[in-house]
Parts: sequence; structure tokens; C-alpha cells
Amino acid sequence: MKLITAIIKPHKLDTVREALSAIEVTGLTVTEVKGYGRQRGQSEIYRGAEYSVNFVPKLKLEIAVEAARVEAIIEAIKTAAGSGEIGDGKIFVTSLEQAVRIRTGETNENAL
Amino acid sequence: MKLITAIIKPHKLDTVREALSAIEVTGLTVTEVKGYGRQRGQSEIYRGAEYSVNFVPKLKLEIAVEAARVEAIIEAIKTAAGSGEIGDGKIFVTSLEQAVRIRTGETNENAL
Amino acid sequence: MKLITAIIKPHKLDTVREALSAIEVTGLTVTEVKGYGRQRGQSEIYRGAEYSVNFVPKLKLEIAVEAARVEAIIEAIKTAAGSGEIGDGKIFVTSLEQAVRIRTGETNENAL
Amino acid sequence: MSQVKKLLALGLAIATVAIATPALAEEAAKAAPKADPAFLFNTLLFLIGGILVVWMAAGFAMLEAGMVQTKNVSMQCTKNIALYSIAGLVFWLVGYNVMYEGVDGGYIGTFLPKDIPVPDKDTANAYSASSDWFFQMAFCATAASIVSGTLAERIKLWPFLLFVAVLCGIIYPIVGAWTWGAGFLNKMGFLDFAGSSIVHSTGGWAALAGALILGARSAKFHDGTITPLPGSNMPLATLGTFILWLGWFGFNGASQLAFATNIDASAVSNIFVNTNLAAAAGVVVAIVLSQLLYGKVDLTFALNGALAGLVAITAEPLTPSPAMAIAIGAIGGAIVVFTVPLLDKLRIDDVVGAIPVHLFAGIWGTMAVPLTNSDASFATQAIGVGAIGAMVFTVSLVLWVILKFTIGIRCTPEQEQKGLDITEIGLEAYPEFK
Amino acid sequence: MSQVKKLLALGLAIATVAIATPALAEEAAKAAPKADPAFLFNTLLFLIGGILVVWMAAGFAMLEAGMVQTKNVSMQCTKNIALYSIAGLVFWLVGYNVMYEGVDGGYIGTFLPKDIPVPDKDTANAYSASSDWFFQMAFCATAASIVSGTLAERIKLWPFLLFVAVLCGIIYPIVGAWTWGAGFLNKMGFLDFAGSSIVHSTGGWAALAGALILGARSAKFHDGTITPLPGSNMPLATLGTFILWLGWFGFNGASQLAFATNIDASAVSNIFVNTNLAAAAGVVVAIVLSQLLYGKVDLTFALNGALAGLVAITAEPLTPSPAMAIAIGAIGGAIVVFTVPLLDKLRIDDVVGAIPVHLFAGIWGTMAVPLTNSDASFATQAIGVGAIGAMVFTVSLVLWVILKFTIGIRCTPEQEQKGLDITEIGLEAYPEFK
Amino acid sequence: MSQVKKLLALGLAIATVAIATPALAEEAAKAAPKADPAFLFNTLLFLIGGILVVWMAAGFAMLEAGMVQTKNVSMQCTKNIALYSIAGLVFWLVGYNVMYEGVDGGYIGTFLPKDIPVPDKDTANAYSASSDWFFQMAFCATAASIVSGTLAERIKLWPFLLFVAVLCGIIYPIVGAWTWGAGFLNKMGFLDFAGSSIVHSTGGWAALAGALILGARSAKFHDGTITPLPGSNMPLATLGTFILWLGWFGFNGASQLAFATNIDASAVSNIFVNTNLAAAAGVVVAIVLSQLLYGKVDLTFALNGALAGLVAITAEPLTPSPAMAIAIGAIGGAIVVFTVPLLDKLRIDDVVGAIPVHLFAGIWGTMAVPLTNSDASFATQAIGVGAIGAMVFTVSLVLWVILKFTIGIRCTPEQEQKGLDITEIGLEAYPEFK
Ligand SMILES: Nc1ncnc2c1ncn2[C@@H]1O[C@H](COP(=O)(O)OP(=O)(O)O)[C@@H](O)[C@H]1O
Ligand SMILES: Nc1ncnc2c1ncn2[C@@H]1O[C@H](COP(=O)(O)OP(=O)(O)O)[C@@H](O)[C@H]1O
Ligand SMILES: Nc1ncnc2c1ncn2[C@@H]1O[C@H](COP(=O)(O)OP(=O)(O)O)[C@@H](O)[C@H]1O
Repeated sequence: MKLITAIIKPHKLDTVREALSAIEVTGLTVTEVKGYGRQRGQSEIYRGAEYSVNFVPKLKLEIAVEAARVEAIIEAIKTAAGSGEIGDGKIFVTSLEQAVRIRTGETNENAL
Repeated sequence: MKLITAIIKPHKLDTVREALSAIEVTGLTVTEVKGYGRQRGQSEIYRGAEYSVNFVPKLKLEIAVEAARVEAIIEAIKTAAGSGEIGDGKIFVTSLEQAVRIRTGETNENAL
Repeated sequence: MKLITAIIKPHKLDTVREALSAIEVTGLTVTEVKGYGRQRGQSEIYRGAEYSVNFVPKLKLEIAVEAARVEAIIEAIKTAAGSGEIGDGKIFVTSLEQAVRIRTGETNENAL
Repeated sequence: MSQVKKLLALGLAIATVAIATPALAEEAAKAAPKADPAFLFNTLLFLIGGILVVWMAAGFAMLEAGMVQTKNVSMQCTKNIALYSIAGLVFWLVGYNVMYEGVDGGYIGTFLPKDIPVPDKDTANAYSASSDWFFQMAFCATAASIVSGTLAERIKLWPFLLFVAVLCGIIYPIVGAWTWGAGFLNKMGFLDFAGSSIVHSTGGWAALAGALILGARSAKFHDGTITPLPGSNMPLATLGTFILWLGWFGFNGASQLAFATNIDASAVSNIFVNTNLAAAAGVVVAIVLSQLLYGKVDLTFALNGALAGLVAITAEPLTPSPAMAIAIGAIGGAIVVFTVPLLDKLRIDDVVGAIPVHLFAGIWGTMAVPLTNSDASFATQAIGVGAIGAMVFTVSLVLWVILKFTIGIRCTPEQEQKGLDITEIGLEAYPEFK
Repeated sequence: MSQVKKLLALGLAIATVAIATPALAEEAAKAAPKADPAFLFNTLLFLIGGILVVWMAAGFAMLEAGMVQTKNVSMQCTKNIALYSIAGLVFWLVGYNVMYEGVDGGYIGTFLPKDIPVPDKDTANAYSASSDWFFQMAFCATAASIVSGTLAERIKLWPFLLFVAVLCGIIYPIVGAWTWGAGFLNKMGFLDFAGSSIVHSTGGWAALAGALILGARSAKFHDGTITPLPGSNMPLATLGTFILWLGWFGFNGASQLAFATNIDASAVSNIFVNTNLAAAAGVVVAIVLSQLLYGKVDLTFALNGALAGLVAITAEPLTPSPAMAIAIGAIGGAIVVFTVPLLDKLRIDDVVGAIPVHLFAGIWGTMAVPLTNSDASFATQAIGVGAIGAMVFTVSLVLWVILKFTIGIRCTPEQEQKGLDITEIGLEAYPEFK
Repeated sequence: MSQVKKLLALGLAIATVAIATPALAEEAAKAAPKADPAFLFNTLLFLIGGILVVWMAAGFAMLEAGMVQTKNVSMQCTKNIALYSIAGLVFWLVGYNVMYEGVDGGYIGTFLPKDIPVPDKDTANAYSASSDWFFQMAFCATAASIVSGTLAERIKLWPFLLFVAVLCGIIYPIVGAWTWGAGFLNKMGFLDFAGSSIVHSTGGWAALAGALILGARSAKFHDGTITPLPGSNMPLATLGTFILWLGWFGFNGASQLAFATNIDASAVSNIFVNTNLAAAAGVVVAIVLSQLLYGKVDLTFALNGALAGLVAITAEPLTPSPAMAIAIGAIGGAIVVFTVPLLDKLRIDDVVGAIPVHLFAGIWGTMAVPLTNSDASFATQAIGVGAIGAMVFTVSLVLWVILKFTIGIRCTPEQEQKGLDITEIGLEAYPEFK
């Protein structure tokens, strides 16, 4: 099993969720995060003083899946979250050793 | 070492924390997240328009532990966080390669 | 590739970010979290009733990097985030199998 | 606000008219519409005072919205705007006449909607009848707001609103009838200028009965420990307190019921001064005591302290010297700091501290009247406090029990946990902040 | 507020003066500065009423700040303080005289700044001329606030403010001239006491025209579904509603335009009573209906219900009996519950429900005048409603179209997505909560 | 507010009484309590004005709660309710008499508690003595609120409150004595109608002295860069500004000190108009300038602009024509936009912009008096500005230094970092939002 972590622009959430639903990803977990990368926050002026915003709001999606489905999911996220503009985000994949569904105690593939 | 990630219902936090304390888990990190899964948010009506809430509030717990303690911890979380109802959440386990305590520089098992 | 996760005190964010910039870490993702560990929140009194605060605010930094840079980054974080006081936080390293830049489709080292 | 006082005011007003329209002008007066300064000033006092007391409804709403947890804020707002609306409707439908119409030294008036005379028939008093209704209506809503604060975060909406309807339509008006409606307490010489007991303790007793029947919030007390559930929005609570403080100038000041003579105007001014000093003293004592007792100033005690000072001075805001007003308010502030934790110890869950502020400081204020007003006696004041308490507490208790065993008054534990905003009214207060 | 009424008031005032200063005192009067109670009372009414209506600007600001999404809150605050400021400036520059100066049964007054007489020249009326200006100015700002609520979350700042300048400087004053400025509608006998149509529907028509030209927020309607975008801060919206409710006592009460005689004072008092009962009925009907229709009480409907009750009673707050005031307000509350979803179905995006509240309830209120006031006829009321609607809607539509095709009125989709706070004014409302 | 003016008012009032109670009615008058319309109207003006100025305390609280960071909001609320309370207490204890009792062309009055006469002894003036005390007390609190805003986010609670006690009990009353207490500045012909210098600059100078001794917030300036620390809650800041704007009608309007004659009433009305236009101009100039200079409208400048317009018109709200009032307010707005960044450059840390708003715009307003009032001269105005500045700044500086080296005034860097809410008063403002 793999754990896919995607950092995306906040307004892409619904598109991505729908794209994932379409390929039958039925579970995921979303966190509000702040990203630091090539895309910088616009520089702001507050009461006449300029300052640069280092962090931009992003969403982090975590999706646990069977290893076999990773590529399809990456593809779906890439298409749905991409705008071609800087700051579109990243997808990271790590190995998932064990999964448990708390309610039933089912494990691994059955727990996803 | 392993990193245990548990997605639970928010109001179970105290029960889970106490259950983990009981088996001497002395550290963990909590994040507020939104979950998408079998359990859907109730459909809401706002000013006469109905809409469905896709995401439900959850908490994510991250616990770094020696590999040997993983099963006991999973068991404790399962018991404490389970209500038997849909949406109770998941537990994921990944491998943790290195751990460092910032304050002392201690590493790995000693850093947990 | 590795994924470095660091839990730090909130007010250390800027110092850490600058320290990482200095060694050319150009991307990272920050999450607001609450930590439970040796450091407890101070006990509070509200309307004459005392209560203990279990969780303290922390920030979680996630940094995906080539394996070779891990040690330098850990060192930088340790120096920048350390105050020698309890609650300075932890650094965790896990293995990162795959990375994708959504905008370009670049993968792995090129995607970081 | 007693009938007695009203008659007095009427007398003064007639005298005033006599001054303003001497014989030579009488002819002219017959042709032109009457323009009696006393009538105009008194009516203005009621209208301005009424507006200020209406404004207190917003104050309670903000105070309570700030003192409950985020998950119950929309519900608290809903309760407050609904209770103010219902109070106004039932006080027209029956309340006013139960309170003022034909009480005659007895216990209760008449069950009839208040008749609002058309302007050119509005000649029975030294002020416009509707301006008086408006002012009294605003008082009535105050009593209901007190209940809403205590029982927050666990009571269901509709049973609460039913209780409010009875409280504002019948219970409060009966209490009012006894003194201000020239009922038996008035005859005995019980004095409660603007209602420390009549309004505030009434609300407080109803709240206490509710708290006992309803029980505490499930997260508050367990296994002998107290878990504070801090209010979600301190600036709102602060705003609410400032609004209430402001409204209190109307509450106490316009309870002079007349602005027709220099003496009236001076009296209203003195009331303003004393009201402000008492509130200020309540704040200062609350912050000093919380610093001494807990090593920290507690903002919520400062807010409650202001209100307790205000409630305490309400029974007699006119006769105290400034120094006495300060003392009366100061003791109000102290009451808060000592009795809020006491209620916790008794496992009585009062979300905003309304019982200490309105009931305890209200009793204190009522008992303090004889200190500065020689027309009052401790015995009579105690009888008044006791009579009002016995009646309101008993009737409320019965009513809460009836509601409990018919439609039910308490949300389920799950609703409480998730918050009433989502589970009862489906609307989060701050849907984007989490 | 009609010139007619003003003359009447003047007449009364002179009579009153006659009473207060009989022949024997005339000598003394020549030496001392004039102290005419009628002048003083009337002026006081305008000043207090004006303050209360000015306060409504804060109410709209809070209501709208609470009803928009977090990302647009600073912008909404900016719009509200700016529109109130601009309204005041243009109403001095041209608005007042367009509305009142030399309308003479016609359609429009004079384009000149309002002359504010120095105090010792201020003798033309039974009240201070500037107190009247102040009161009228506050009304004018109200109309603009309505537009701001409907068009929130997608309109650019500057074109909005340009529209406000024209609305307050010209459109609203022309509407006002027709009735209150003694123009053609006044001659026909159209009655709109405090402006259900003249103020509220005017704002509503301008808002509707804007909503049509501007289009809905991009997130609101797609592929046949409606996506509610819940307001970000319910206690602020509640506070805003309470502020508006309070301000309305000035809005309706001081529209009596005189407090010089007992009858005036009684009239103002009755207006207070009816205004409060109508609002209360609007709330109760809105919560009952939302419970029945949706199984849940909707706080935002309760808030809108209060306002709709207030708007409905505004056309005639004096003649209805309390029961009729309750009925008029209740129907206002019902209008909200039924027409808010209707607008959604028509794909008209009104962020705060200003069109149901101000336009629909305003029309209802105007048409309800003949029910209690025999001086009004349904036909004339309908003509008034129609004339005002046709003019305001058309002129606004043209103006919005011109703005659209010149400087542009709509933010880019990206700005909308990120929120106007960051993209247009670079200032988040709650920068630390996310 | 000068004694001089008070005597004048008294004269008018007596004349008025003469009119209202001609010889024939004298008999009746002896029997009935006195009902002197001048007394009633003047007292009413003070009471209503006082309420409005008291309301400004809430405005400052909300403005400051909105302009500080989340971690310091409860502290800011605590400071504001405490300072208002302390101001009221010390102004009774010594302040009022230091300001008004026996100044006699000199520099200071008497150190004694203000005597509040009982109503039937309240005959020394043309208004109730306590209504005047109430009004003046509210002014005094304003000066303290200004200091609280500038020094937010780093000053400890108790030393701040100690400073407030001295400011309100002694420093401000001495400044007041010089002009309004008929002291030496009044004799010289210095004019400051409602206190651009006497109230606002006094607060501003005290704040400036504090800012210099206390130093900037540690996060604000380092290595030559300025780090803005944006306010946490823009709608609260907006609400605060609207409250202050509203309160200012009382501040300036009731500073006419009389509503006894037509001329008084007209004057109060003109003051309302000018006050509103000046504030509106301040807003418009601030948004236009911030658009031109920074390419974006800055809401916080709009809010400060309103206040600067208000402060600027305060020294003379009566004599300017509307166009002049607009100009005076507009320059106030410009002052804000240019001097807020200037203070940053000087490394003076003023959290809410109180120094530009109250000190700089206050000086501007005071110096602008001769432009429209021929009784004033630039030289005398400059002397007044200088004398007040020198005294308040020096005394405040000394006091801050004493406090610094005795009990200490500054929180530790760690407290500042974590926020004063948690570290000083143990109560988060929004405990659930993070
Ligand atoms: N090395 C990294 N480790 C963790 N997160 C990263 C890393 N680099 C970028 N990110 C996250 O991805 C987001 C987008 O990256 P950015 O460099 O701005 O644009 P792009 O992905 O288009 O190159 C960042 O805001 C940050 O949240
Ligand atoms: N495949 C997944 N990857 C990541 N998180 C998941 C996944 N499936 C479920 N979750 C998380 O677990 C929560 C509970 O899952 P859900 O399907 O609603 O109930 P249950 O766990 O009882 O089957 C979800 O809200 C989501 O946060
Ligand atoms: N075993 C663990 N797993 C996950 N996070 C942990 C663990 N132990 C500590 N943490 C995180 O690290 C933070 C600091 O740990 P703490 O024990 O308070 O201090 P220190 O790191 O100085 O020993 C905690 O607040 C928590 O967020």
C-alpha cells in the first residue's frame, strides 16, 4: 500500500475530489497548510509599510491506496490540480505498511 | 521505529490520549483535518437551499514509536476511538527511519 | 529521497526558514498542530476554576529532499529551532518513494 | 414605576402645565393642539430610556455569544433575537395589563391585550401611554435574557422559547404587579427603584430553577473535577458588557419616570452618576480580587463585575451618595468573584454567570436600599426578596418540570458534543474558522 | 416628511409658541434669545432620530460583514464606511436640494449645495434646518447600504462607490422629491410615511438592477445546482440586525417630523410600539416558517425577518393598531422565507437577502397603507410603487451598464476565488484565523 | 465648556425662564416644583451627550481589539473596561474639582471629591450639576483610551492602569482647568471647543511619551526593516470606528453646553452637520490617497481617516461652513496617511495609529480654529498647543520613567511573543480558533 500526499491550491479541492471520485477513490484526508516554494505570496502593504508574505495557503491531501492504483491517482491529481502556473504543488508517495479501519478492525487493503 | 497516524473523531481525543497515556505513550502530535470517506456530512439547508457537506471534521494523531509497541498502540486506539459507527476513522503505519530530539540532539529510540 | 518532518515551537518558524534558505532548501510545507509531550501547557484559571492544558501549539514542517541533504538539514533545524528548553520538538525522517511536480509533471529529484 | 409614583408625576405635570399656560393663553390653547412640556419631556424620557433598554437585548446577545463555545454561538444568537421578539409580543398580549391594570393592592392584574390609545385620545397620563408601554416592554425582555445565558449550550430551542413566553407574559408581570403595579408589596413599602429584584432576581430565580432541572453541560463536571469551557469570543463578550452598561442608564435613569421638573432632571442625572460609579467599582473590585485570589486578572470577572455593580445599584440608584454608590457596586463585584466558583462547587452550571450577577447581586442591592433610603426597612425588603423568590422559583420549577416531562428540554449528549449550531439549527457561527 | 407635513408642523409650532409666550412676556422675549419649546423639541427629535439612523450604517456594515465569506469581509467593511461617507458628502453637495428645493409638484429640485444657515439666521422653520438635513442625510445612506449587501463578494470597489455617489446625489433625491419634496406623487396622495418605497425599495431596485448586470458569484450556481456560501460570522450578523432594529426607532419615529405637541409625542410613541411589534412578528414568523418548511430554525431568516417586518411597517407605522402592526410585520417575515429561495431559483444572487427584505417587503408595506390609513388608496399606492420602481430600476440599469462597459464592475474570477480582501485591498479581515 | 460659557448659558436660561413663567403664573410656580425648560433641555443635552461619549469607550475597546494581534485581544479588552472604570472613579475623587473648582485664571483647581448635590439643592446652574459631571467624566476616559491603543501588545496591565489613574485624576484635569476651567489659557483667548487639544492631544502626548519610554514591540522593527503586525479583526475595528463616529455627535454637539434657546439648538445641529462632513471627508481622502500612494485602498487608513477628520473638527465644529468642515476633515485624513508611515520610520511604535489621529490631527484642528472663528488667533492657538504639549509630555515622560524604574512597565520578550492574553491574564480571546 502507498500513502499519496498532494499539496494543491485551495480552490482546486473540489475539482480534485471529483476527479478522484471518478476513479473510485473513496477516502481521503485534507489539511490546511501553508506552503513555501517558488511561488511567493504577493508583497503586501499595511498602513504604508511594505512586507513580503512568505507563505501561501495550500491544502494537503492524504490518500492511502493499494500500490497498484498509485499511477492512476497521480495522473488524476495532476490533471485536476494543474493550472500550469507556479505553485500548483507537489505529489509525494511513501510506503504504507499497515492500515486499520477503527470501526471494524479490518486491516490493510480492506481498511482503505 | 514506526510512525502511527490515526484519523479519529474529534470528540474522542481525550479518551484516546488517556488510553495512550495508560500504556506510556508520552508524546504525540495532533492536527485538525477534514475527512472524506463513507461518512458524509449531514446535508444542510442554508436560507432554503439544500447542500451536501462532503467533508467532516476529524483529528489526525501522529505518534512516533519503537516498532515493538505498534500493535499495543493500535489496539489502544481502536478501543478508545471506536464507537462502531461509520466514520470512526483509520490507523496508518509507516516506517520511520530516523528521529531526533531538537533540544538534546538525542536520536532514534532515545528521541521519542 | 527523504521526507523530513520537524515539530518546532511556533515562534521559531522564521529562524528555521531562514536557516533552511541559507542551505538552499527552497520548498517546505507548514501545518499548525498541537503537541503533547514532556512540555505541558501551563495550568490555567478560568473564572476561579483551575484546569490543565494538555496540548501546546506547535508547527509541523515537512520538507522533501534528496537523501544526501538530510543530515545538513537536520543540523540546520536543530540549531535554528533549539532553545535548550523542554518542548523544542522533534525531527522525523521517512523514506520518500516518489515525487511529482504537478505543474510540469517532473518527477523525483527534479520535482523537489 | 409604581402607580403611586405615576400619580405623583401626574400631579407635577399638571402643575407644570399650569405654569406654562397661564390664564391669558387659555383661549389660544383651546384652538391649538396641546403642547404640554411635562408631557413631552416625560414621554421623551420613556422613549430614550426604552431605546437604551432595548439595546440591552443586543448586549445580552453579544455577551452570551462571546461566553459560549464556538459550536453553540448561532444558537445563542437565535435564542436572543427570538426571546426579545416573543417578550414584546406577549407583553402586549397580556403582560402589561397583568402587571398594571387593576392590581389594586393585590397580586395580579387583568388578562387582556394592552390598549394603545390613538394620539389624540392619549390624555390619561402625564406621558404618552405607549411610551410607557415601550419602556416596560424592554424591561420584560431583560428578565428573559438572563435565563438564556445560564441555560446556554444544552437547552433545546422551542421549550426555551415556551418558557420565555410564560415568563414574560405572566411570571414577570405578576412580580411587577406586586410593586410597580401598586400591589401588596408596594402597599407594604417594599422599594425596588428600577428592579434589582423585580427584574434581575426574577430572571435569576427562573434561571436557577432551570439550571437545577436541566442539569449541567455534560463536559463541565465529572469525577469531582470542574472543566472550564472558556467562552469563544472575548471581544464580543466585552462589547456586550459595554452595551449593557450603556443601556443601564436608560434602565435606571428613566425609571425616575419623569423629566418634567428640575428635581426630576437632577434626579435622573444623579442616577446616571451613581449607576456609572457602581459599575466602575464593580469592575475595579473584580479585577483586584481576581489578581489577589488567582494571581491573574480575569477579564470575564471584570465584565461580570460591571454588571453586578449595575444590578446592585438598580434597587436604589437615587438616594446613595457617590461614595455609597461605589460601595454598593464594589460589593456587587465581590459577590461575582466569590459566588461564581461557589456555583461550580455546588455543581450548578451557569454558563455566563447570570445567577451571581442578577440573582445574588440583585438580592444584595435590594437589601441595601435601607442603607440610604429611610423610607425602606430591612424587614420589608427581606419580605419582598423572599416573596419574589418563592413565587418565581416555584412557578419556574414547576414549569421546567412540566416541559421536561412533556416535550423535553435537553439536547441529546451527542447534540451537545457536536454543538447545537450544527445539530439543532444547522448553521455554524463561524463556518470557516476551524 | 413631505413639505406639506412640514408646513403643518410649522403651523402647530407657531401655535405652540403663542401658548408659551403670551402677550405679557413679549417684551422680555424681545430682549432675550428666543427659546421656543416647539423648535427645541422638534430639533431634538431630528438630532436623536438622525443619530439612530446614522447608527444603521454600522448595522449594515456588521450585518454584511457577517453574511459574506471570510475572504471578503475587509472589503465589505471598506465599502460600508466609504459609502456612508460619500452619501453624506454628495447629499450636501446636491442631494438635499434636488430632493427638497423648489420641487413644487414636479419631479426634481435644484442642483445646489444645501445651505446650512448660521444659528441666528435659522428661523425659517419650526426646527433647525441643519437638524433636518442631518436626519435626511442619514436616510440617504441607508439606500446605498442596501445595494452594497446584494452585490457583495464580486463587485469592484471604485465602480461601486461611483454608483453610490449617483444614487445618493441624484437617484434617491429624485425619488424623494416626488413625495417628501412635495412632488407629483405627493400631489396624487401617495403615502409612504418613513420610506418603505422611497428609501427601501429604491435601494432594492438599484440592487436588483446591479445583480442582473453584475451576475452571480461564480461559486453560487453551476449546472443547475445552488451552492450556498454561508456567512462567515453569525454573531456579527446578529449584532448588525439589532443595531438596525434600534436605528429604526429613529427612522420611523422621527419621521413624524415633530415632537412639539402632545399629539406628536403620542404619535412618535405609537410608532415605536408598532415598529417593535412588526419586527418581533417578522422574527417569529420567520423562525416558525423555517421550522415548518425546513425542519430547522434558520437564524439568517430570523434576522432577515426582523428587517422585513421593519421595512413593511415603515410605510405606515402610525395608523395601524398593534394587531395590524403585528400582521404587517408577520407578512414581511413570510416574504423573506419564501422569496429568498425564489431569487436563488431565478439565479439572482443577493448575498444578504436585501432584495426580499427591502424591495419585496417594501412594496408590501407600501401597498398595505390603505388597510389602516383611509387617506391612502390602493391605486395611488400602486402608482407610486410603479413609478419609483420604473425610474430607479431603469436609471440604475443604465448606470450599471455604462459602468460595466467603461471601467468594468466585476472582479476577475481569480480575484473572486481568492477573495477581494487579498486581491483588491490587500488586507485580510482575520489574518490569523485559518 | 469654559466657565465663561457656563455663565452665559446661565444668563440665557434665566431669560428663558422669564419667558416661560410670566408674572401671572408666579404664584402657581411657588407652590409647584420648578419646571424650567432651559434647565431640562440643558440637562438632557448633557445626559444624552454623556451617554454618547461613554459609548466611545466601547468604540475604543472594539477598535483596539480589532487592531491588535489575536494573542493580545483579551488584554486589550481588559485594559479598556478597566481604564474606563478607573477614569470614572478618579474623576469623581479629584479630577472634576481639579479641573473646575476655583481655577480662577490660574493653573489648577482643588483636590476634593466632586460634590453631587441632591436634586432639590441642585439649583446653582442652568443645568443639573451631576449631568455636567457625567458628561465631563466621559471626556476624561477618552484621553486614557488613546494611550491604551498606542501602547498595546507590550505594556503590563497594572502600571498602565496606574498611569491612567494619574492621567485622569490629575494631568488631564489640569489641562482642562487651563481652558474649560477658566484658567490662564482661557484668559488668553485660547479656543478649543470640544477638545482637539485638551482631550485628544493630551491623550496623544501621553501616548507618545509612553511609546518612547516603553519602546517598540520586539517583532516590529529589526535590522532596518519594518514588519507590519496586522490587526486581527477588521470588522471589530470597523465597528469601533462607527461607534466612535456616533459618540462624537455627543462629544462635539453637547459641548455647546446648552440647548435652551433656538440659537443653541441650531448650533448643536450645525455641529452635527460639520462633525459628520469632516469625518466623511477624512474617510474619502484616506481611501483616495491610499489608492494613489499604494495602489490599494487601505481599510485601516479609512478608519483612522474618519477619526482624524473627527479630531480635527473638534476644536471648532460650529463656525466652519460645510465646505470648510470638509476641508478641515480632509486634511485630517491626509495627516493619517502621511504620518502613520512617518512614525514607523522614526521607529515609534503606535499600534492603532492613535498619535497621528489624536495628536497630529488634534494640533491641526486647534490651529485651524482662526480660519473660521475670528475670536481666535494663530499665536494664541500655538501657545495653547505648546503649553499643553509641554506639560502633558513632560509630566507623562517623568511618570513613565518612574514606573519603568520601579514596578517596570514592559512585558518580557517571551510574554510578548506568546501574547499577553496567555501570559499576563491567562485568557485567550478566541481560544478555539487557531
Ligand atoms: N521540497 C518540498 N518539500 C515539501 N513541500 C514542498 C517542497 N517544495 C514545494 N513544496 C510545497 O509545494 C508548494 C508548491 O511549490 P512551488 O515551488 O511554489 O511551486 P511548483 O510546485 O509549481 O514548483 C509549496 O507551496 C509547498 O507547500
Ligand atoms: N483512503 C483513505 N486515505 C486517507 N484517509 C482516509 C481514507 N479513507 C478514509 N480516510 C479518513 O478516514 C475517515 C473515516 O473514514 P470513513 O470512510 O468515513 O469511515 P470508516 O473509517 O468508519 O469506514 C475519513 O473521514 C477520512 O478522513
Ligand atoms: N512520540 C512522538 N510522536 C509524535 N510527536 C511527538 C512525540 N513526542 C513528542 N512529539 C512532539 O514533539 C513536541 C515536543 O516534545 P516534548 O516532549 O514536549 O519536548 P522535547 O522534544 O523537548 O522532549 C510535542 O509537543 C509533540 O508535538
